[in-house]
Amino acid sequence: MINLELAKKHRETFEQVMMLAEHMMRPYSRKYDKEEHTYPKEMEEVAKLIGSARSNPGGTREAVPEGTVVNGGNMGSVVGLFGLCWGDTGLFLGMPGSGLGNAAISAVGTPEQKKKFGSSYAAMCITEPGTGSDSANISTTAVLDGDEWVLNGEKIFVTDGERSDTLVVWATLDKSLGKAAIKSFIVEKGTPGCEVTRLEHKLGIRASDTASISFNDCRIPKDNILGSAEVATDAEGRKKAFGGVMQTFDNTRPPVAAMAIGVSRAALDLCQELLQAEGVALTYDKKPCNLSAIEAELCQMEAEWNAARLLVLKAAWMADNKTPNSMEASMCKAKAGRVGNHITLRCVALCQSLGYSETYLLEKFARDSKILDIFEGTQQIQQLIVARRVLEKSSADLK
Amino acid sequence: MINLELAKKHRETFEQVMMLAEHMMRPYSRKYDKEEHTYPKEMEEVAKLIGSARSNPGGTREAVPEGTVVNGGNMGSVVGLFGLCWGDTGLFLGMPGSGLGNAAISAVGTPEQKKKFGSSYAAMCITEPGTGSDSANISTTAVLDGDEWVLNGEKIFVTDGERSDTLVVWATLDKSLGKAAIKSFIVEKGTPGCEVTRLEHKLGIRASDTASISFNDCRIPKDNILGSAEVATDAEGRKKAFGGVMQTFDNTRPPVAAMAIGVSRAALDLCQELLQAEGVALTYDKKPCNLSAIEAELCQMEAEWNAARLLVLKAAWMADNKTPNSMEASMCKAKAGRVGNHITLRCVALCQSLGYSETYLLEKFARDSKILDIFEGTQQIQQLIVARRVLEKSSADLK
Amino acid sequence: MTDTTPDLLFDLTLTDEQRMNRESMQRFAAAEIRAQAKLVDEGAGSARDFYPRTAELGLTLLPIPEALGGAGVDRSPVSNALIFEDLAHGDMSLALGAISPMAFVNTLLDQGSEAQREKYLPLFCTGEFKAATTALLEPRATFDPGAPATTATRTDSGYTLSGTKAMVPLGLDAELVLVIARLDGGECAAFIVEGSPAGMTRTAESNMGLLGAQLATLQFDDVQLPADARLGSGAFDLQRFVDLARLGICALAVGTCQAVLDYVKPYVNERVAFGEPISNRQSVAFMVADMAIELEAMRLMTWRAAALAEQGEDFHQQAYLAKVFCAEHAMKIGTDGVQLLGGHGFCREHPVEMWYRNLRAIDILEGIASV
Amino acid sequence: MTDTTPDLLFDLTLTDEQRMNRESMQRFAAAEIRAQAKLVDEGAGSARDFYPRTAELGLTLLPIPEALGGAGVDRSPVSNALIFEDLAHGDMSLALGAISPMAFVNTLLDQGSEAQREKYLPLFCTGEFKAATTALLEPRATFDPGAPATTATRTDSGYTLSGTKAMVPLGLDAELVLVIARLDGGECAAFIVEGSPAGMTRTAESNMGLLGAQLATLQFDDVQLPADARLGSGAFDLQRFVDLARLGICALAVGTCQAVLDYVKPYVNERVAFGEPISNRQSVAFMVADMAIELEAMRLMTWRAAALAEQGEDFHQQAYLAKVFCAEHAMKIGTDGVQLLGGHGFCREHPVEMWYRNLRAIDILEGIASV
Repeated sequence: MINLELAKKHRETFEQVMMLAEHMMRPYSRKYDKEEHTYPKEMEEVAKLIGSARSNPGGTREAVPEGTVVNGGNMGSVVGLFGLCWGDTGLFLGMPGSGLGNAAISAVGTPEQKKKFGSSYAAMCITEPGTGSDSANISTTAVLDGDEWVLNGEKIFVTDGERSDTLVVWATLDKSLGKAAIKSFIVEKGTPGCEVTRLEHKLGIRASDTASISFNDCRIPKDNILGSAEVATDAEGRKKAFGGVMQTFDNTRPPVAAMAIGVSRAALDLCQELLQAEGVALTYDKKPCNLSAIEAELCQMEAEWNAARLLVLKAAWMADNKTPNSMEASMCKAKAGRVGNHITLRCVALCQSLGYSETYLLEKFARDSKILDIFEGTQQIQQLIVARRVLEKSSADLK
Repeated sequence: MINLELAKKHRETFEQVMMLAEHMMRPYSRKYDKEEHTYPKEMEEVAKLIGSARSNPGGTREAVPEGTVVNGGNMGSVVGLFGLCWGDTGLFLGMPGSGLGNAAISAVGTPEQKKKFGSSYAAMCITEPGTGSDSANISTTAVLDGDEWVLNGEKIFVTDGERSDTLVVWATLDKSLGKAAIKSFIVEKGTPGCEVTRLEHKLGIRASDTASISFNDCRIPKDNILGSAEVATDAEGRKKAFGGVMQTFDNTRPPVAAMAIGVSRAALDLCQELLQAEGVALTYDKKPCNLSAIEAELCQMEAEWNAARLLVLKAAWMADNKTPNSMEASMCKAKAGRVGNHITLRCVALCQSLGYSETYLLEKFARDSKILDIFEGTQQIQQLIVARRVLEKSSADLK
Repeated sequence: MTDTTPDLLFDLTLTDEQRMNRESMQRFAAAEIRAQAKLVDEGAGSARDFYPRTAELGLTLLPIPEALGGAGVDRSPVSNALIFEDLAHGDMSLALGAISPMAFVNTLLDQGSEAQREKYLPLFCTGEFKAATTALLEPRATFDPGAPATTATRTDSGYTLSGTKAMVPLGLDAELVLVIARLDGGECAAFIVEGSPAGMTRTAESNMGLLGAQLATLQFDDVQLPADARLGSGAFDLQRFVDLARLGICALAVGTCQAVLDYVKPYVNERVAFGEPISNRQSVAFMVADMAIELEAMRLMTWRAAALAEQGEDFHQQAYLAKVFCAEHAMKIGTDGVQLLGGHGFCREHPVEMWYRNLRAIDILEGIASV
Repeated sequence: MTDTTPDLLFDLTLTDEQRMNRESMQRFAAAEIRAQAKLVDEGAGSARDFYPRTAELGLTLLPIPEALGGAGVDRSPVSNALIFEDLAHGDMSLALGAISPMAFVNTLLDQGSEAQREKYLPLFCTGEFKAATTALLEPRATFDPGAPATTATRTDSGYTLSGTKAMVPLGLDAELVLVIARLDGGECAAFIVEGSPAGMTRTAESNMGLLGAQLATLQFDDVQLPADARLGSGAFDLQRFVDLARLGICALAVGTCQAVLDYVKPYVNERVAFGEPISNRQSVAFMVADMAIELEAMRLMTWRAAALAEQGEDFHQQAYLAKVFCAEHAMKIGTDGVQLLGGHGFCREHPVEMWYRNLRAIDILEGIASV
């Protein structure tokens, strides 16, 4: 039966997370924005409090009869992120356990891997200096030598690369075999040959570190490969194999979209608070064209925000109900990414000098939100994926 | 010296044309919108009145010393079109002598051709059922047989194809030779083998006919080719040859952009008149964010309209001063095309039921304006051309 | 949401009834409506002759209590939105006319008095199409649905109605028109106008689109109405009426935009330029992708508000935002539909230009298509 | 335009002086400003130490009459806009600081009294950089440049000034600040504040961007000003002041956006993904094309209004629209610049993130950078 309100447990999750966000994150927002690269130790407490939910990222999946609708871990996760990133996107990304690597491990890891690394702080190493969105073109190599994989290569843009315990590293078994040979590996920090070489100074999310990491003859146990070590030889198998790696994106895109929903809600709330002090408030009592310009713009932003939020919830709901959601994951990422950018930036402009000033957090929200339209696939990559699905195109036809 | 106001003669041209537009075009706007395909005979008088200017489309070019700035026929032409399409785009396109074929003849015709056909009513036949923006891919053939060219093929979207006297037809001398073999030919209506086969029912500009024309062994004099009959054999020559044909677009794009400026001004004027009756008026006395939503939107539309108009004037000014303006011609067409669409549509919405009703002309302006973002190269084609120029790309690299 | 609300799960699954109903609506829309739409738009077919054929859908019959001759199914704003969406996929213009009597019935069920239901609802259970409609919009550039200028004044015997209503679907033929007016300079009330009383003038409108909906301007010059013409026994909830209508209008937008998307997809895949399907170009493909994304969001916004309405929760804000969102994106989808077809999109040979004209009305329409 | 106006032709040709001047400005911007910008933005370089180096440009010297020690060139809003554009191509933040004394001088030339010119202008002809600025903006979300809340009250000996000005360039160091205030509850007037009188507090601001401009909040608590502190002998033309400043702000936007375009062009041509330069993709290439189109329009809008101002014509509407247009598109160009570089655009290694932050101020800034 059609219902687009959150289930009671998720309403409660959201309320609890919002409490944490307000009282345990916001007080540190500006501090760690200014002190770039400083580890936000106060967030460990927050991480602990939300940890029980995260230690089982698939959510509590009670056995449910066939055909029964599930509101489970995926929905719980995006709802939690609405709240956490209302609090602070940078702090969230900089707190233990928030790494996107965790999502990968829980999505495709074996039970043993989940047990061993599931509760570690896992970062994701995909991008290389020569690749951006072109994840299929990576050059980091993994070679099996006895009971160990030997990794060599250079990764950039590793969110929380410095402070994480574990890395999920994309590497190729044989570049000549193309996408099919790309696998992901779990590397524990401290493994010889794995070194953080650089930290980026960034526009936003400064509370999280963004690292370059090099792998020089870095040896890891044979069992640390995620998924099968076999390289498919036929076209179908190759496609499937890379699809498996890429599929982790289906799991990480709705969460990133959820972050955009959280931070843009924060901007809208603060903007409306500042405007209310000047007697400007959105009351929904007249048609938008009969409002003041500011009210009309707030109204339009509320509409866009609500729309983007529903797309995120839909993608998560599909995942909870085992429905393939690759297109919907990209849809919500595309929409939330651009809406998040737009709203946070317009809130800066609407509040004029108050928006531009570091006295308030509006300018920070705008800076933090930009990355959400870039990482885990840019706006343009999401549109490409959606277009291919809608138009039933191969990646060769629609480049 | 930087000055972006019109010269006195062009201010006067504009005022005179606006008089014609208001008193001799507007009274017939709705009539010929409803009576699609009916020839607007009342426009012959208008055509005559503006004819003296048009019979010399290059404008009066007095001998000017090297380095002297010229405000000539190209600027006069776009300024005239601002006014005429403020009057009615459909009626303008449906009146004798407005055919884009005239622009082609005056741009690349020999003195003899200009003399013979310059004052005829010349339509342009480019598009074919299988080609849209892909003008290089036409299939209509021209074969020299003794002293005559023999044309065979089918053309669509010929503006004023039925009521014109003369057609400028793109045809290939040998399709296997590609772009270089594409030439344009002057065909007089009534020539055996040339037949109007269909008239389109259209969203807008209903006062002008849009025809399909077939050529079946249509024989025309050898001298009716525009430009050289030689087919370049080297790459450079081929590029140049097709460039010559395409160059006519550089001459027709600023005028089409000017039409968009005219019709969107008409919409803005009428919209503001209707709103003023309700006490809503744009006064430029507060910052846009402190205005009402309607005022702020009017303000934003005025800004966009003014910006688009200046791009059109710049492209025309460059042409007058013999500066290559291929990029600027596409820039102004892209900007004016989208701004024209946006403004006319928003004016419908802003006036609500009055905008949607045929009682006023707002809905007609919106319908008429759409084609201006499509013909003579769609929005996307213009962006492609601009992008290639800005990024110094070949058409092979950036498709 | 109050604490006593039962714990509903977030769910996008249709009920079995909704699924079955969709099938028959979609079949009718494809077979009957789509074929008529073009003819009617071009003036070659008669909308008036078409509407009786919609009687087979039983649109007005379902929610009317069995005692009054109906099927006695609970009125469902969600199911109604689905119906509107499916019919509009055939054609928004004819869909609007077809559902106008249903909108009248819905409003009567929602806010009518017992006596009014008993008097009027059986008329909609005959198996015949009965023209009825609702009228709120007025011909003013700055019209606000919360503040109509039409007035009703109390008289000894009832009310005097004065004012002008615009864009009233089935406005020429409707035997029953629900007219919203300001009562004695105070709050708004709704009045059932039967037939064509003295002082009421019906004028056919010529508009940019929606030609099949038979939109008309209704003028009321001191029209005398009996005391029982006033809808309901208590105060008229104008906001609720407007919001329920907004949901219907949104659903019409969703259905029409889905038609645009369904049409352009094969077109851009088949149309070849520069040696490839034009859909191989990002500018074309991304436009289609955005169309799909925004359409999906339009649908979710509409469903959410409709579901809230169905649950008896406050749905004003969500209905308001759904309308804002749908109006904005329906405009863009309509425009992009034409653009994707290029010069062909400008020709009436393809339906996209008609959808473009129809979709312009989404932002403007108010107080019709109540779910 | 009146009938007595000489018949100027539409012309986009710079004068020879303007061409020469551009060359030296562009050279300085590329060699000096661009190199400093990143250091200053990161707090590694001092803007305060930088500004004296701009003295060589002679920005304040040119338009001051020879009798007062200047070069006696007619003040040209067009030439000034070109200078602002060129300097901002180096860095908007440092450009803003560098031109603030010039904006002060321009306003004095424009609306100052004879006595005020004689008193203050020679101070700007020494060949040294002298910090001076103008202050209109106030820290309120709905601030309107036409209605400042800062007040001046007439006293026996002069005026009492009270209120707060925000985002004042060189606000910490300026020895002369022109402050706009409402006089005795009526029209606005401008006041020259020398040094730091009692009751004046200067607070350094931390903002999203423009770190090099040394923006400060200036608070005035019953600051006593002498009678001759009031600018001009007649009424202060606030609208003219605001409009001339809008032109300067637009010119800064144009220069910065040109820097963005110049930076992304080679980047997207060189960056390879999926086996080709990313500029071979329409989504990338069209974004660059639109950047170029809108930037050109921004420039023409700015030039047009500046030329009208120079000709002594009414330029209010064109200055207003230029600011609206430039603010809107500068925002977009800044955002797209980051987007085109993807993850790299988010890193401070590339200047686009700094330009993105600086360009956010275009819409907000008012009453500074008067041409």
